[in-house]
Amino acid sequence: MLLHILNRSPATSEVYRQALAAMGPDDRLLLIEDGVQGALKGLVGRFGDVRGRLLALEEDLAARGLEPLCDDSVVRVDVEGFVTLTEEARKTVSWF
Amino acid sequence: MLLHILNRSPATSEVYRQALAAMGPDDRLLLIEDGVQGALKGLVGRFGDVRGRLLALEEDLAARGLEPLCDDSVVRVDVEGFVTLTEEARKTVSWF
Amino acid sequence: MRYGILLMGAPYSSQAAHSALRFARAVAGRGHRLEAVFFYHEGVHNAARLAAPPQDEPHLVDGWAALSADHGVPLQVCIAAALRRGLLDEREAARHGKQGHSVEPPFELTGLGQLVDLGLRCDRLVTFGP
Amino acid sequence: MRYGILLMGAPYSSQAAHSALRFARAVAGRGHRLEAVFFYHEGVHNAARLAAPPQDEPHLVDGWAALSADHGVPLQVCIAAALRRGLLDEREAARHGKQGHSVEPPFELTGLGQLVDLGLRCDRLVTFGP
Amino acid sequence: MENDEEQDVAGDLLVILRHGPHGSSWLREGLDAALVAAAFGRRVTLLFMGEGVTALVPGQQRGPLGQKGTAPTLEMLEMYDIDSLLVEAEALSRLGLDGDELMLSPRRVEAAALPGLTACHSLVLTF
Amino acid sequence: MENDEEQDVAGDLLVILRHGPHGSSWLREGLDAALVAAAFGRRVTLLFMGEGVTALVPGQQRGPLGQKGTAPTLEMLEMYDIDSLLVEAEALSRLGLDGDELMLSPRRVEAAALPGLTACHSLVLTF
Repeated sequence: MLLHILNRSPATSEVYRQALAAMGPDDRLLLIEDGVQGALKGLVGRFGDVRGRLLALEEDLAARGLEPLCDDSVVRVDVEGFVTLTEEARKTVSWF
Repeated sequence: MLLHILNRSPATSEVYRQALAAMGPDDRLLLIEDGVQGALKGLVGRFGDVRGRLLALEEDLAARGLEPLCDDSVVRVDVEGFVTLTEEARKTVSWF
Repeated sequence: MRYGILLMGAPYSSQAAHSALRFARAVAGRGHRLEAVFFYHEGVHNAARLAAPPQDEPHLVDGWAALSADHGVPLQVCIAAALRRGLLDEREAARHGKQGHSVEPPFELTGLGQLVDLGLRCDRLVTFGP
Repeated sequence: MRYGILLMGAPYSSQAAHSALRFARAVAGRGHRLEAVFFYHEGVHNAARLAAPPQDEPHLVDGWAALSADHGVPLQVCIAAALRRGLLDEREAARHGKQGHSVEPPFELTGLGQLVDLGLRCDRLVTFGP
Repeated sequence: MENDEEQDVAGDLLVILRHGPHGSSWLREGLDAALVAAAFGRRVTLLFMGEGVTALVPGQQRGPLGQKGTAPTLEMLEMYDIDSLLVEAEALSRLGLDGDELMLSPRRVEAAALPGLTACHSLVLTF
Repeated sequence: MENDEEQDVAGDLLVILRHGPHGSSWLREGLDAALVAAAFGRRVTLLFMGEGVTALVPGQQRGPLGQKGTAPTLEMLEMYDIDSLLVEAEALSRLGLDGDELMLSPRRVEAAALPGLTACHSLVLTF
């Protein structure tokens, strides 16, 4: 399992497509910074069958007031959970 | 007539959509820097009915080796032509 | 015509500074008056006096200074954007109790009001973003 | 585990530095060994010793220095990326004939080889981009 | 051309804000430019476009390292007499946001009205 | 997990280059990292992805202010024994580029092969 990290919003950047293209079937995708916009109900569909392996950084959702708008399918983790994810993943790949 | 200036490639950035949305029917769009990728035959279709009012900066095409790949519908201007365009336009709006 | 330039891209990281400098030269070459170049956002890094690019690459900081000398163009750097990014002239360094400075003339630290004034006073303001 | 962090975003312009610093603290808090933070691309601006952000905002340069002091983490700045962006320590300033310097310990200018070494030596390298 | 010039009536400055809070300094630096222009007596219009519409989401907080964010600045807009606040309708629908719940009750702008907006201000700054 | 680890065989470092020449320093800084790794004896794979494929367009020139660009650096790759050069097929077709005319004759990688690439290198750096 690899952990992919995305910090751009799928609303205005196509970078999320690169992350999706590079992901294997067990890989996880963590949304951070402006990337957490991807967790919104209106945008989460862009991530297709990654749902279930799609996570978002709690602190970045909270700072933006986006927690109430976050789709239920997105797993929320705090920064300690972020570290745990990197422990579990063989390596990380960042997309920005 | 307003001159809109775009420096991002439509291949990876959605910013070109913002430029198109803000353009009036007489406005012109000048592609500079990485934006000149939009002049490629494969991408020029993204600009829809702006064709004819779509320009690209010659020096930026040349530095990237893209001149031979540039679509015939795109008007090429050098930096002096860029200045002339700003003279003719009532104002400029930059998209990046 | 009276022109102003707003530059918001850092040198080397993006092409914005190269484009802006070249456009500025062309504006002056066409006989227009370039009233000022305003450096905002990451554009403030164009004022970094210690920049030491490789000798076979253009030196943008020196390029702006030469433009200023040749055509009397003020180089105005947003003070708020500059301070947080480590760009201080001697006066601001003293005011913040720092030894040394990273901005020197012809670059001048100034307020955002200068940008608004420039944009509304000039016939044309052209923005170069990163 | 042994961790490395690669930071390529400038402070204030992007959130990358905030995210990286917070992640670094969490890594150390979990008992891992953070072998180094490597600053590349616009990330080199994190080493700007003259940075003077508003007092009600986090001071990232000081934040990195505190992390280094608390956990013995080397702060390695790519020398090639730094020089062209105006970030010089005393030695490089002398070598380039410049008065003054903009980088000081615990930040150290070093070569890209350190990044390769860090990435392949550590169990995990995490990149924070702008 | 004459006719064209007469369109410059709706305001001095249009500031287009295309980035959300916290992720970059674009939003803050754009707002600062708008506030300064207003303080100098200029008529300013703010257009929240694309990701910028998330600047208006209620319930924003300080960042985990204590970053202020931009919500407090937004609350100052009225004090500076910036009351022309517009939000791109298409961006709201793309993000799945409900315009009614936004801070500051901005006016929705449909796509067809955007070109008129850029045309009718003396100066347009994009952030 | 065991099996998973064994995928780390194709190389030490995968450098993903996603930006074209001249527009930013990403391409140059990514290439520099690859060259240094190769000089240190590491097995390096370069993947040109998205806009990065334009780095391989022939006929590139210095910029109008004398900027070097990255074409001369690309020609050094062979000297450093970097011969694993890959280009994203989907990006070529999106940009309308003909892969046969590219510098350095990179090998096309179809979308389905990308996950395997990130999995089989010890370290992946994106630029």
